[in-house]
Amino acid sequence: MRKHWLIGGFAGVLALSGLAFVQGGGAGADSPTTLSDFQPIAFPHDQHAGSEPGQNNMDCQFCHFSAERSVDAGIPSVSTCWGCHQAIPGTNNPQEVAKIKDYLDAGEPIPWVRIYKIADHAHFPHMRHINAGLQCQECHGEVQTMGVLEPQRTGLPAVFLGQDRVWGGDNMGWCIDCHRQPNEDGVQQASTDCSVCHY
Amino acid sequence: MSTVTKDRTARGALAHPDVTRLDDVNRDVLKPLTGPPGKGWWMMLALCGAGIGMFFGAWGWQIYRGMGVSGLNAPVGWGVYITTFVFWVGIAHSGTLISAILFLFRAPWRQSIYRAAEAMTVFAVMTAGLFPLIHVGRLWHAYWLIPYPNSRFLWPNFKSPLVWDVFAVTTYFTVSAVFFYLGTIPDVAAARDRAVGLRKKLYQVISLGWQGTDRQWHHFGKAYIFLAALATPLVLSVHSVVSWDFAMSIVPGWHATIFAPYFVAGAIFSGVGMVITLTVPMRKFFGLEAYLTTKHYDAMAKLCLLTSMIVLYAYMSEFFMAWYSGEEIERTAFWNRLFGDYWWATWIMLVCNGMVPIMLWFKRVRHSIPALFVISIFINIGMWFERFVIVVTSLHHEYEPFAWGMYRPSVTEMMIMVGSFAWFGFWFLLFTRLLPPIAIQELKEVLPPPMRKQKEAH
Amino acid sequence: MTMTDGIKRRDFLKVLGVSSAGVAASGCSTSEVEKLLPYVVAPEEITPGVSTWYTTVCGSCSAQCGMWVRTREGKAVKVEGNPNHPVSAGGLCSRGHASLQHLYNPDRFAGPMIREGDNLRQGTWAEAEQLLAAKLRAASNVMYIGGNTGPSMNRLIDEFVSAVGGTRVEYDAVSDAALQEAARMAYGSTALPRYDIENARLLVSFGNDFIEYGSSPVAHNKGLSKMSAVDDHQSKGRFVYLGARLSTTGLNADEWIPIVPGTEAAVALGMASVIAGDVSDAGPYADVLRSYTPTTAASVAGVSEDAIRELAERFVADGPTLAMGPGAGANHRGATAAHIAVMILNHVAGNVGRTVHYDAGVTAAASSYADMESAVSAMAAGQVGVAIVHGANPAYTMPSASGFAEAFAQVGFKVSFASAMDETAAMADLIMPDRHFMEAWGDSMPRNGVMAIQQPVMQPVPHFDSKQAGDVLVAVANQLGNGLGSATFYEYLRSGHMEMHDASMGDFETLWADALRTGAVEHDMAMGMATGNAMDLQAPDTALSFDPPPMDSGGDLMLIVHPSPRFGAGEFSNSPWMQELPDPVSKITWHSWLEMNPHTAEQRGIREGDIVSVASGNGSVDVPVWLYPGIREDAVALAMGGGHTDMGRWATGNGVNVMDLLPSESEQVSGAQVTLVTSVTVTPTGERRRIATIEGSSDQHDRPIAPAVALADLGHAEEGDHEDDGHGPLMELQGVGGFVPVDANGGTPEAFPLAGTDHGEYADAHEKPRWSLAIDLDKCTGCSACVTACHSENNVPWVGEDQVLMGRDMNWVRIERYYEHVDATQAGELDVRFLPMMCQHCGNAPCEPVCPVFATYHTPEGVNVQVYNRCVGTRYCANNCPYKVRVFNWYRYTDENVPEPMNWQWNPDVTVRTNGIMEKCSMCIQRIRETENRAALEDGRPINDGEIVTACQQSCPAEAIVFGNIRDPNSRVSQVVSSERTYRVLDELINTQPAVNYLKKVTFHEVTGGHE
Amino acid sequence: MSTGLLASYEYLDSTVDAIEGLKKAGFKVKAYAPYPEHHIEDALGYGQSPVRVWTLVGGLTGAATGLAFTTWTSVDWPLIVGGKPIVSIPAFVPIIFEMTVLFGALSTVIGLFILSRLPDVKPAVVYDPEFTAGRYGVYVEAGSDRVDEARKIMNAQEPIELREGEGEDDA
Repeated sequence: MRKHWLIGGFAGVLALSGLAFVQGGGAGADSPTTLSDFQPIAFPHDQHAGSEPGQNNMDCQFCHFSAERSVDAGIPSVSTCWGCHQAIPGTNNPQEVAKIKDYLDAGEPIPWVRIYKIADHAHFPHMRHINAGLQCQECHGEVQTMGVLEPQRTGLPAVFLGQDRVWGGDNMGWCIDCHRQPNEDGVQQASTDCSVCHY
Repeated sequence: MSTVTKDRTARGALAHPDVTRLDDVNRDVLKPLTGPPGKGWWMMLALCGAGIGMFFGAWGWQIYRGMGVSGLNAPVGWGVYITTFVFWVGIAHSGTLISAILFLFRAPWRQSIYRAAEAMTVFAVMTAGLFPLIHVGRLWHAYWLIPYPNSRFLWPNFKSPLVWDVFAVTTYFTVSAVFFYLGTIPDVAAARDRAVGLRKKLYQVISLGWQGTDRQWHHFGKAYIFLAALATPLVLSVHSVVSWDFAMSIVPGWHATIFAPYFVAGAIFSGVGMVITLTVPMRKFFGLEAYLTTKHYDAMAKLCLLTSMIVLYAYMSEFFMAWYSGEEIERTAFWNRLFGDYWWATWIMLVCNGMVPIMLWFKRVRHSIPALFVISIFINIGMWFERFVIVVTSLHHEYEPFAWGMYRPSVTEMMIMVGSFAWFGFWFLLFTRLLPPIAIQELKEVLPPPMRKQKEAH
Repeated sequence: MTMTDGIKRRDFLKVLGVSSAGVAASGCSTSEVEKLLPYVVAPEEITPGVSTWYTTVCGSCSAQCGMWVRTREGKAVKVEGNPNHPVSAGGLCSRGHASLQHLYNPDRFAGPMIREGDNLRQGTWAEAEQLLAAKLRAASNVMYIGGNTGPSMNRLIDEFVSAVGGTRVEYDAVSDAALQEAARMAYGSTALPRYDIENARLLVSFGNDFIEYGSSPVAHNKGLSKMSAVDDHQSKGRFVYLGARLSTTGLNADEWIPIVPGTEAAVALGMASVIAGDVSDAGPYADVLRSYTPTTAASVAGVSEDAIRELAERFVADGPTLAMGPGAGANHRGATAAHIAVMILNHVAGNVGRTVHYDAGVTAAASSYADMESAVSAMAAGQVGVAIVHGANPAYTMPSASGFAEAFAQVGFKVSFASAMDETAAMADLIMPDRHFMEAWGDSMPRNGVMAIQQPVMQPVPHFDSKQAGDVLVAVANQLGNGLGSATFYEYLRSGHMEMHDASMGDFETLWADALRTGAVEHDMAMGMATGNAMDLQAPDTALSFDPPPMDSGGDLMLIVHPSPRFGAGEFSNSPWMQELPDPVSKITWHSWLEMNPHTAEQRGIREGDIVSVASGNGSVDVPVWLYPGIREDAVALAMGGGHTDMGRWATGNGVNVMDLLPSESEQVSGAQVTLVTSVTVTPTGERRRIATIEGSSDQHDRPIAPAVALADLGHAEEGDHEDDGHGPLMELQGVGGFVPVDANGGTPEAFPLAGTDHGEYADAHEKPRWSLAIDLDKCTGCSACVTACHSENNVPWVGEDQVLMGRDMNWVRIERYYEHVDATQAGELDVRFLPMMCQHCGNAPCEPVCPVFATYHTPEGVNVQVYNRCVGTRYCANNCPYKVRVFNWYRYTDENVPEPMNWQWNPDVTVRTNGIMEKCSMCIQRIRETENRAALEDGRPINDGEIVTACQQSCPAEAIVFGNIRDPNSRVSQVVSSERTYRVLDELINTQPAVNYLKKVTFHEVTGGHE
Repeated sequence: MSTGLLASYEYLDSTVDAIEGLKKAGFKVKAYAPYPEHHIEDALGYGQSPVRVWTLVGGLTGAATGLAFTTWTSVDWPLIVGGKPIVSIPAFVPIIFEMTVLFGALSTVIGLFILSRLPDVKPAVVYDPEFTAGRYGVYVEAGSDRVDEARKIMNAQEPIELREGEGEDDA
């Protein structure tokens, strides 16, 4: 009898903490990407933005052009890609680079799969964060060291902490942590007023 | 010791003239548990089962489609659901009142009804607790009302009466359930000692191996008193908090200082009414006439009478204050309550809760079980409408005349409301078959203990 | 921003993925993969996530106001009034806002439709054009039926029609033919009178509903509010309305003289005769004035002679004055005479050249209903080979008695340019869907010397393969071999303007660029509009009778038929925004209603909501009764625009078409359609229905909601009075101790914040602004433009008639309408109060503490915000809101009610709410944030006063709404609020400390009824 | 190794006399009754039950928790609602009260279970089902030397039956 009680109680505690956890990852349910997505073109971020020898060490905002003046970071137009790549056939896998031309000729946009997606009810103005001197990596992770961006997932279903490992992204607490950091005057550096993001 | 004995003989005789021996009690009270349930019981259970089906069916439909399937709107954001919620919370109260408050006051007549009343309390709260969930627009986020550590660093708003509600109702449920369970332990042990087979196993588990040793009885008694002492203010607080859901607002017709006592009285009123409604048939079916005597019903009737007068007084003072304050908006609200679009609800309330109970002044009525049964039904109806009147008539004519509107309950709402009675009845039926419907050990306490000396005296 | 290069725009739509963020539902976002679609070639003027604004001309109605269109990633998401436009000068009516819904209307044709037997099949444009060309070659007689379009299109059509040797019939359902004819007769002017309302001190309208429809509702609305609003010298212009029924315009009058319909001429002449002591001032009309005295007028008009005489005397004394002739609602058999009579009145009062100028553009169609009648007979006789219908829907707007449908059926080949299905297109053999004006080129000439260019603001909505009618005409003409000298309509238009251009105006390209950038340029080009010398009256060249015209007998109640402020003559009916916009007068949505005076109803034992059968000689309709004190007891009124039989999902089957009751008749003199002629019988059918209204009670019940102050009392109010009239001291929240008063002079804070203001997060509150609204009820005309503007800006869904009936309308702002004094029996003062009610953003908000999850709370900027994604939907806040401004999403309105591509008009900056969430006015917080972001980027400069403009404020033609930081004593809102008329609704009763300040309406009479 | 004696009596007074007799003789007595019979408790000389302490401590803990929790959560993310101070104690009183009752009640029950050794799952060897019906029971354990004495005292009150068996040294 007593043993059963113990088990029951333990189960209860587990369930509760489970619930709390679900909350932790709960917002992850909003993350739209699923496990089986691949990019139309195997675009190696490390090759472009990486600083290792042989990598091009490009600035993120060379392609994500509107990050410093718009809420959207922006994605390069096909012509932007071609601007460089008509000169650079691509060292590692030119067949991928060739695809750009196809899209350009077809006048079709490249259907990139979105990786970084914040919940629709939260507004994230990129320019404010860039102008506050944040590095892209602070939110997006060390993208310049990653190859083709694919949704990185724990094996668990989205509800259970299923969101990207590469960023805290869709987890409000993760935003709040940063907003609450005190600035030099000891006041918290960014507002935690709900309506700053939610409206 | 002999003095004690004599006075207790008197008391026991007073309560139950035709029960003499201690083990008679076991025999009679445990009969319903052992004997065959009977067709009637099964039919009622089936009925309740169907009702529960309807209940969850309608609720499921509402979750799937949205709150729109109710008749609610702006300005009437609360309707049948909240009405029924308050109704069930109110029902719950008499249970604790009878078991705890009357226990502390040592009222002689409580023993034979308090078990049923407590069971009613637990099940009523179980029913009431569903309605806040039913009425929220996004059920799947309702758990945000519970304070738990979460990655958003967000907590509920402890200034909101609704959060008070969450605490009050859950506390109330926990405590009354524990209280109820504690009281049953020795009786279940008694049942265990007579039951066989599966039931025996079940009762063994429930009774936790109770033996009735001196030590157990010693601590049991004390614990019971302290629980009663805690439950007493709790029961008063819970319906006060429920009343503050309204009183803390600024809605004319809600925002009144009288609400807490007024609601508590109403709760006891409706609760006792419901106890009568439930125990009358129970007593018939299971032949417990010897234990539920007219004396008990007489006492309950008197309680009804008292609370009915308090409630009526509350109505009157509300109307008076509205007029006397000269506050235009308040006046309009209460005038509208009496003669506005929902006049019928108000008058049903006044008749059922104010007029009908007047009959309880007469001893002949109080002593006629059928009459009491009928009156208790009226009380149940009247108290449901009281809450309906408070919720709806106040909301539909508020401050802004241009935004006045009407509310017409939808079929879905009605199905859920009716279904909740089935849900409640289902549990109560199970209770009558599984647990001793009357507190055996407390009955024995008031029976004359067997005395050798007396026998020799004869 | 201009858009001259057509090629670049092709790529706009290919970036939707980026902007889709804003539009998925709150709380539960889509789980499918989201694609990011980049531009192929990035247009340099577009930054994803940043709005691009274009100027164009609103093509919704003939007023052609200037318009700004906000686009995001190539999609038009919001339209606003263009303040630089010389005529409309900012502000936009609700129909203008709704044009967005016609652009994205799912009922638009997917492409050219070609009839095969009973059904239409979609074809290609080449196919369609060849078919049309072929038919035109073969056709014996071509008829082009069309409403008024811009000057260039007009010219093109004429050239086209002559090229194919056809006849052109101009037709607008609501035409001002009578006015045109009157202007021609009286002054020989081809231009229409332009009214300078703003500068009049006494305005007399003879049933002219100028703020609802007509030549320029927005401009007139602005003028009215400027005229009638009290100025710094405690004086305000007076507005007298003479008419049988109070329209929205009429409800704004200070006095109502409920004259018998049709007696405008008599009354106007009666007044004129009083004014013109020496009647020879009236030139050729002298003897007319002799025969029409106030006495004769009084005898027919049903008002006292004194009233007329007294009004006439004021009409000279209170100058400058202005009289406006009967509007579209009063086209009776003597309409032209009535117009001329009013012109005489203005003339003798010396208003011509002062408040009346004969230089307004002819906006509605130039020709008349009479032409249409002959066209019908021609078609009926089978003389018409090909009929082309463009910009008109005669099958619906012409009385069924006219037999248009039958006649049209006789036509050999029927072509329609309708972009979405309507009753006429339904009969057509070939439908060539025209572009929406936001996708097409055009121009307008609202006034002599004003050129406004309508430019496309986005690529055509890809769901619909549409083509601009101009381009079709050009193409077809070329196929027929007699080309019009251009390849596209754009070239045609531009070259046309180039031709008319002369060097005196400077370089054409600059002028053109200016026109595109600012929306319009003013110059002295006549553009073929001859302005008559409007100084002296000419003798009428036709016999005129100024007596009250004969009315058809047969009924016992006069039927007043008027265009709907929401639907016009029915062309706006297929817009859910318009359907759900509460009618400014009746507050009824979706269905039709019959307006009847309560006394009349009482005598006949009719209750509100009774469905009655309204019968005339021409037909009958069944419609519910709505009791309205603002209509004469001997008249009933029905609005146009209901009862569509074939016009898309939202219009079809709603209400009744009043045209079924009218005869097909045109006025002798002008040929204008006669609409005010029928008398009807009203008999209850015994059935009832609930009225889909948002109105609870039209009586304030003596509550301090919409108080007024008499003009005489202004300036005499002692400080003491402020408390009880709701103008309490401005308070500020303290960390402990709640609200304490702030030193303020008349509402303008002097010291903000108070010492010791400190609440955690809110510690730095004193560095923050405190946003506030000021609404001047003396200016508000109740036109309801703000309501639709708000819907458009904030993604407020529509809910449908059944939901409105259940009391679930979602308006974030509603215009409350309270009657104080309305008397339909005699001349007298009129007092109706309009009150735009939105979230009051109370400093002491009752809704906030009751929310269990902090879904609503107060920001440091003093905004009461609703955090949608936190809301669990207990609805306690709505219950506890004394203003009842919170609305709840009972169903998934935003998914279920909004078909593709209607959802393209969602504002990407505002979360779209879903099932189970409470919402309300947010003071357009997305605009506040956008501006804050901009200011922060410009090295953290402060936000300037007036930089943030809420949607309601922007669209308000009356300029009654002001938004700003009330902590800044110099901000406009502070200035406005410092008025002694300032009060806050219900504040003195429940101390809610609203951030929305109202300014009391000012009346001429002592304020008795209602709350002072 | 001791002997357990279980006598079951029909009458209350005889039970009490038996207990008093045994106590006087210095035996360790355990009594059974179908209902809480305070005469028996008196005879066994019980004092106050320590359950009260559990109740008190539980209640106070609850109150403290309630106050601390509500205050802390309000300050942790301060949001102004309805112009009320961030920490407005009056609004927290209901919470504090409910917490008091909840904690108090639960700790009382826990105390009861611990003190009265519940749940007691050992098979009850020394037990008579009649104890939950109408009979009283008295149980003593005596070493072989004193068994007779105990038996004598118990029989003096005419038990319905007197069972003897292995003592289980139950305390």
